[in-house]
Amino acid sequence: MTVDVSRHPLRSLTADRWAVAGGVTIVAFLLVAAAAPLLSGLAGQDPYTYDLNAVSDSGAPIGFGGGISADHWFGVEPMTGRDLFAIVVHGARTSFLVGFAATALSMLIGVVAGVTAGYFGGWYDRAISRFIDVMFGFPWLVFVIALGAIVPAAFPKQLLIILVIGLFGWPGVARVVRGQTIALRQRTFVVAATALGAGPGHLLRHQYLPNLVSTIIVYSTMTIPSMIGAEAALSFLGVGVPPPTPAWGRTIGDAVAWAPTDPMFLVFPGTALFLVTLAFNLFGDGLRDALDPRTIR
Amino acid sequence: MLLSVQDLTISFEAGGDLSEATRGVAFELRRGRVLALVGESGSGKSVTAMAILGLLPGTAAVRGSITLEGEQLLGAAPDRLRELRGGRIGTVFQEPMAAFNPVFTIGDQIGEAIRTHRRLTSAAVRERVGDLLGTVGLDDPERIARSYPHQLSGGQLQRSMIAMAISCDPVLLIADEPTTALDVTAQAGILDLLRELRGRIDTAILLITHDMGVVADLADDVVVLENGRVVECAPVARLFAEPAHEYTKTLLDAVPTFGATRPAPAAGAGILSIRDLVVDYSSRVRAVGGVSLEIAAGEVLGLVGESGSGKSTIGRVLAGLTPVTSGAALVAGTSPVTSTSPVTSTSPVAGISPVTGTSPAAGIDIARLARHPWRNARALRRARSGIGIVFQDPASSLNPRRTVADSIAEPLVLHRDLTVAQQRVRVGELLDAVQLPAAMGRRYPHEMSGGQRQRVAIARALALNPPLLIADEPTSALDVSVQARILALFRSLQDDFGFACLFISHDLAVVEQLAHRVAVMHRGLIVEQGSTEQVLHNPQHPYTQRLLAAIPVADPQRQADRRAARVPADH
Amino acid sequence: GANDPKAAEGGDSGGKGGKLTILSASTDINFDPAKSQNLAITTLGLVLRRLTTWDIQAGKEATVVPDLATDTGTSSDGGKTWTYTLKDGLFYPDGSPITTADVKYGLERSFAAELSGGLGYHKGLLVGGGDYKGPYTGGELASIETPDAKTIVFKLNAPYGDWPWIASMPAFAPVPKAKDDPKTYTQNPVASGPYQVASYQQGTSVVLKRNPKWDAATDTVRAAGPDEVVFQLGQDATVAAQRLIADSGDDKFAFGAGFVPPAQLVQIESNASAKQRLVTSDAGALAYLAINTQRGPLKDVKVRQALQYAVDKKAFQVASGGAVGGDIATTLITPGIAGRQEYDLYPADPSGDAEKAKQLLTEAGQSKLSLVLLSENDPQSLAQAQAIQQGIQRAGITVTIKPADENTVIEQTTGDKPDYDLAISSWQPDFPSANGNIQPLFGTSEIGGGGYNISRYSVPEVDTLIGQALGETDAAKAQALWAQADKRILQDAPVVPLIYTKNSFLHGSNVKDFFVAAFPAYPNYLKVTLSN
Amino acid sequence: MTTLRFLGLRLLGMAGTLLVISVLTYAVFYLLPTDPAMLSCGKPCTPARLAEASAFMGYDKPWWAQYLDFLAGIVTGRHFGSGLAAVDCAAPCFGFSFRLNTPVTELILDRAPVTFSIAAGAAVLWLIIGVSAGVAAAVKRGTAVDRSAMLLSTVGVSAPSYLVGLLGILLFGFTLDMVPVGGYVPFTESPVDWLWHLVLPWTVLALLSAAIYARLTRGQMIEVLGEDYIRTARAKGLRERRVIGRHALRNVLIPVITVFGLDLGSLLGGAVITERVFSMQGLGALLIDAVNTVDLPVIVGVTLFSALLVIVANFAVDLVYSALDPRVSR
Ligand SMILES: Nc1ncnc2c1ncn2[C@@H]1O[C@H](COP(=O)(O)OP(=O)(O)OP(=O)(O)O)[C@@H](O)[C@H]1O
Ligand SMILES: Nc1ncnc2c1ncn2[C@@H]1O[C@H](COP(=O)(O)OP(=O)(O)OP(=O)(O)O)[C@@H](O)[C@H]1O
Ligand SMILES: [Mg+2]
Ligand SMILES: [Mg+2]
Repeated sequence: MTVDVSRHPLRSLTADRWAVAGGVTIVAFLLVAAAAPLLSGLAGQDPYTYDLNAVSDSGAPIGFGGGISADHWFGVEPMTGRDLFAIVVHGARTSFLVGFAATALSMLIGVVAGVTAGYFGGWYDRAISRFIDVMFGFPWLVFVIALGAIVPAAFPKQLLIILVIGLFGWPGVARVVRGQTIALRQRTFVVAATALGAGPGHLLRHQYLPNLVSTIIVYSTMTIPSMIGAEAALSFLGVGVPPPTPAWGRTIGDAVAWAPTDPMFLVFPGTALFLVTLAFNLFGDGLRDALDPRTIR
Repeated sequence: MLLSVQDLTISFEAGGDLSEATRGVAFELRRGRVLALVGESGSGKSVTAMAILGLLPGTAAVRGSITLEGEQLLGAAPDRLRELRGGRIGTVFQEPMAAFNPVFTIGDQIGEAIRTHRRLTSAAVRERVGDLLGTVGLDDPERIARSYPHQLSGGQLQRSMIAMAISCDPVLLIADEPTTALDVTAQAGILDLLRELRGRIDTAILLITHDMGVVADLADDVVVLENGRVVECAPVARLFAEPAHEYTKTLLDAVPTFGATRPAPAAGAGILSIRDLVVDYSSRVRAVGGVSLEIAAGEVLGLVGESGSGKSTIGRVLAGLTPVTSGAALVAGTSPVTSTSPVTSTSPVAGISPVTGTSPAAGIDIARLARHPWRNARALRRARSGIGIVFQDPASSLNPRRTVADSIAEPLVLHRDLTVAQQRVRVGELLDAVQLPAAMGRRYPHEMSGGQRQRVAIARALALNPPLLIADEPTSALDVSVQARILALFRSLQDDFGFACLFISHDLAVVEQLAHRVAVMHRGLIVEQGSTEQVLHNPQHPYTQRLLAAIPVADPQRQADRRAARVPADH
Repeated sequence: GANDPKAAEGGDSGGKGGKLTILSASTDINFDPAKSQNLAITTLGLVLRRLTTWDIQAGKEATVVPDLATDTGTSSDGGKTWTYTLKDGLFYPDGSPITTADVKYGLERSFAAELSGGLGYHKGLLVGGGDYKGPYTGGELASIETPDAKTIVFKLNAPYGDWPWIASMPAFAPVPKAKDDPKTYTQNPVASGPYQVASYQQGTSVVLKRNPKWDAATDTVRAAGPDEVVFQLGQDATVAAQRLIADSGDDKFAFGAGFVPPAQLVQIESNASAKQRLVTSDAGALAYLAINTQRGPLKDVKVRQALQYAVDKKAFQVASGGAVGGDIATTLITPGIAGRQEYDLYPADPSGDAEKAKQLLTEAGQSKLSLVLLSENDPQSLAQAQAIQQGIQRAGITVTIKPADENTVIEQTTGDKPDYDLAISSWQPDFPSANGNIQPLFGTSEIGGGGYNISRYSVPEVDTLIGQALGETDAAKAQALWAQADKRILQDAPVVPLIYTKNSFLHGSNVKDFFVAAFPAYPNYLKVTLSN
Repeated sequence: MTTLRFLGLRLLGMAGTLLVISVLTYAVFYLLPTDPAMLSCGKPCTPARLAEASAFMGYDKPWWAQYLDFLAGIVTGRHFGSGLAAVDCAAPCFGFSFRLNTPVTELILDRAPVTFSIAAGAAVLWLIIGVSAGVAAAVKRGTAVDRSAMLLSTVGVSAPSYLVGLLGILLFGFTLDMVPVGGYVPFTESPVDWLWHLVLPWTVLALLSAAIYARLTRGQMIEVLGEDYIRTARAKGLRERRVIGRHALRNVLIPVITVFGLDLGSLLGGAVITERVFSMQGLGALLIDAVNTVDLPVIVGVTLFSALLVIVANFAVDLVYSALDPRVSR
């Protein structure tokens, strides 16, 4: 037996043009996020400085496309005149961090809880399932408000956000994964592995997980944008990234009301979020397909 | 000419390389005739059949010509193909367990096939389903119709499949190993049914089988495939009488003949003891109705019997997979002892060898353990490490997401501390032992033929040289030549390591070759038990006698006589 | 835009009749006079009359005028006793007459804990009001006397010159004892004004129909134009604005009760039709930056004065909607309030004077200040907070914004556990007297415990001044005292006046007589008519 | 496990879950820095008045005592204050909103039809849209159909619902003048108007939520299409539509149904943003209002109600599991 290079999932992943495009986009955005100060520095801008000359008396950006100019590549933010390009590239940092980390956290908890509940069944399943119910029914909106008030100001906000949305985001995944695990439990190949004397760890890792990856990938790639959106919701509840630190979620939230008046304010951060989401989904689909041996290529 | 296949070449992209499954296959089939497609496992029989139906997976590339009543099927409009399928062409798939949709009842699925091509009221459909299930020899058609696939035995499913295939009186019936899961009496019934179908509506039958007895019984013409090529094509009588091609001769020579009993081994200590085992699946289904069995170390017990009589159930109980209603299943408590001799004596891999067990009386009751699988997880796992099991349905017992090499390596990973390199070597040996090229290891189960998958399952069960092997129809999908080699392997392993084996099979010739003792099951009970010699050559119970009478022999003329002798006796 | 000039001239007046629709963001209207905090000129004013009320006209200062009473009250006993007499011809819809006993009962029930929540300035002023538990358990309140059905006399703890304004509060509306069912009164009060509640659908809509027994002759402030007034509740501000911009169908006869959001203001600029229908108030309520005078370095008046210069009022103005959002402020008493005097103690460019601020900080010996700015967390407040933040940071002070929801902010600022250095607030007094601008914000008694002295400013001299002004019943003298207090307080720089906010409202093309004065900066519902 | 025992255990579990949620809710409220009595204190709010209001509403007690009062109220009803102004809240009393002067039970019953109308229609729509888009994408994998379905669903997940609602109103409400821009008409009043007012909210919600269904369905479907029984179904001569729609879909639905149950459950508890944009006064609007005004009893009531719905939905999902997949039956 030789190691099978040709069948490595990465090989077929790289053969999928769309997936590659997705991957490249993700990397590009990561680079942009990393080099945000540099990039906005190129235009001599930062996301904090007001430029009231760039907005009219009523706060609307002056000029074409929301104030697009040599100085302001993406135009400016209404009411403040801050540079939108700088806001978008700096916002990528916050949003990526939050989107990734919170998704990772909720996926981890959700998959572990769901798989074990489905696998062990019995009282453990009942306990987890009821706990999931509690998490779902829990008025987390209110809880978050309370948190905003009781968490000391010194506590790093981004970590708090990640924890909050990560810890409240997992029950959905857990339910789905649990359902699929239960369905898998009866499959002959799982039974066969059990009959070989496989313990829970082995079964979960080698029998269940490979058959759950599809769902997990699809769910994860869908979750990232909603996590970025959740960050915006948290901003409104007072536990989001506090302004003026740029974050896509909050900027998009602000921009929605301006859509009929200053569409560009929404278009730039919105497109960024859309591209990232699309990239993750393309990459996710590609990964899913690459990991599925029955894929027709 | 009903069906004409010309120059059929099918290639797959699998394992990263392009492989040709068939090369220039050609044959013709007239109405009312039975053409048997025989050949080595993996020689392209099933893919040829699928090509006729246009049901090959997207990875396949097909060239050549297939015409049905002069109409080209290759590249035909999907709608046209759809009309033909199920209506004019009926199909029995090779692995019935995977071929039924798990979420619908059998009755529902057969009914659907009827309704697709016939306009009938639902009552009429229901009635027809019942009739069909009765025709294929199922005792309780109503229960079968109500059951979901996982609630039925392999033979029951296979017969349901046949019922579905003939439900619309097809002009062409493609039957891919239609009797592999059937005991010989049921098989005889099915063969009669097919003959009747041919006689009644002039159906042409493309019969794929490895059982030369079945070929002799039913076929008019035979096409022999080897490695994707047609090597011989002849009327059945001539083929058996004067095989022209070398491979055909090998094949016929490999047909196990009834009459060569294995001597009983030196009586070892008991390794397995089943006492008064009763298994109820529900208040209405008693699968096993009080069975007691003993297997000694180094002994092979052949378990034969009626389809649906509870054989697989017993196997599952022994693996601790099915809760029992009452009774005990004691397995010797020690796990395999290490020795340095693996499958092939030259192997460098250390640490694999079976043991001679201690008395099962001192063993663990796996049936009791299985009642609380979580509480007894550790004990169960220890017990299972000493049991190898080959499931009746290899297709679904392999994880579709893992390469077969991974599946074979699984027991090694679980119970042996081997390096990755050692595992790889061992997997290579095992593949080799079951006559599969090492390169197959990196395929996924769906990229293999039925027989190849079955061999993977065998390799996995043998990986640890377990002291107890439960083999549920392990050679049902193998052609006789491969089967002969696998049986030889079995015997040599047995001689070397002396593992005990519960060998479930419907092929009495195989059982005769392999088993030291035989138990015969009928309707959940053991009706006869004794040495192979005793049971197979001097049967006492009427069912055993009927069974023996139904064995088809691989000679068209003799088989015709036997049939003539049997038929009136049955009525 | 400013007030529709034609409307102010009265040249574009509508007539009687029609159905007026009012789009409101809130989801309920509380008609119980004891629980309502409504302004005299909005919803409640359509249904309930009080002893006095406000006369609000475009471009004029707010005045208090008689409503049910014949005058705004006669004081005696040095301002401690106030007497009112009811007009003739006042009836409830069922034809029974309105009596002073009903006014007294209405006031008494406002003391009941069960009916708390309204404007309760009278509670602390009336003799015995502190312990009175309301009519349900506590009998009558002796300090309100009704010698006959037309006369009512109030006895106060101390002289109170603004009592006529107090008598315009909702609680001074008559409630006939026989009809008082506290459980339903919030939805179906006994009307004394031109309309009565015809239907009340919780959260969705309220319909007002005419009160047949209301007599226009007794009422100088209510035009009672439309036959029917429909409140559509729970309307999203942006959607409501879009509806009014579109101006189609029934929306031609509608106006929005809420401010037009900044983004829509910009949209309206480029829409000629809508621009005509946008009505912006005169500069009114004061938006200010409160400096917590009891915190560390902020105890130093130099530091507070530095902040006066550091703040970028221009950026704040833009964040509040620009020119239509308000005018730059320099005083505490707001325009539109009688007696206001204009002055500027800290003259600088609207964008501030960072150099001056730095200089003052150096003088104070503060080089590395770090301050926490408490802000509400709606987008508008956050935008404003950021404008303040970036301004102050120019002077080398670090500002951290601490966003919180409205209730938390109120709890923090008016409670007893303040944890903030700076807070943005805006103050619109409940009645248009200079008093309302000064006492609630700077009196020592208003620190914590629910009071609005959120800069926690406490100077005995100022308290004395306030006391004097409060007791003065001569309006002119009182106004002079208030103006003096205004300047005196700003010398200590406890707050930075930012802007006098303007509120913009939008109405449909068939809504007439729609205007917004400086105080209160809300449309006068009582005057609105429809063209037919 | 017998069905009866299973049901019993499950009901017990559900009741326990609700109990836990209610305790947590009360505990969380105790953490809030805001005093709910402030709301009813009036202006100016003196400490004495605040204490009075607190005592009247029962907020002066420790949280567990308040909680016990709440529990007792469910069984026996509650009274606040005394005399003519006393407030009655008949059993089952899930609290009393002093802001709205109405028992919470009544409020919920009043608002639920709005939310249920929005949720039911939207859910049906999005399930249909999402699943069919996912199926189409899987069947036509790698083609333009697949790509555009997935592109659209990406727009769906990344678009803010408020924006989509607003644009919908602007386009269909104002520009095209096809549908009313908001408000709710009870079904009993006019079924046609009811439908007419709901079309837009349904569509908006459906477009946004369909995305996840489309993607989940696509992934599962691709997997299932590789199974042997699909080949069997085709060999029977079934129309492709039936092969996909019956044989494959049934096996695909398990994860989809799970997500659907959860989404429907939480949607029934209030579609906050949609209700706001479309000016519909459902449970979501009620809850947000209550949160903004610290109307504790309403928050607790609505929270428990939505929790109940989620729990029931989960229960239903579990039942559907065993109906969909006979192998799972316990
Ligand atoms: N899960 C189940 N639920 C209900 N009945 C079942 C279940 N599994 C098997 N049965 C029934 O139990 C009986 C014994 O089944 P079993 O699989 O042991 O038969 P078998 O002897 O292996 O038959 P075959 O030779 O056809 O494979 C059959 O009648 C079958 O229908
Ligand atoms: N989807 C696939 N991808 C790649 N190779 C395949 C695929 N299906 C079948 N093959 C290969 O094609 C060859 C012919 O397979 P086929 O199933 O026709 O064998 P068979 O003659 O039916 O054998 P058996 O008797 O074992 O069923 C085998 O070598 C098999 O491994
Ligand atoms: Mg085959
Ligand atoms: Mg079996």
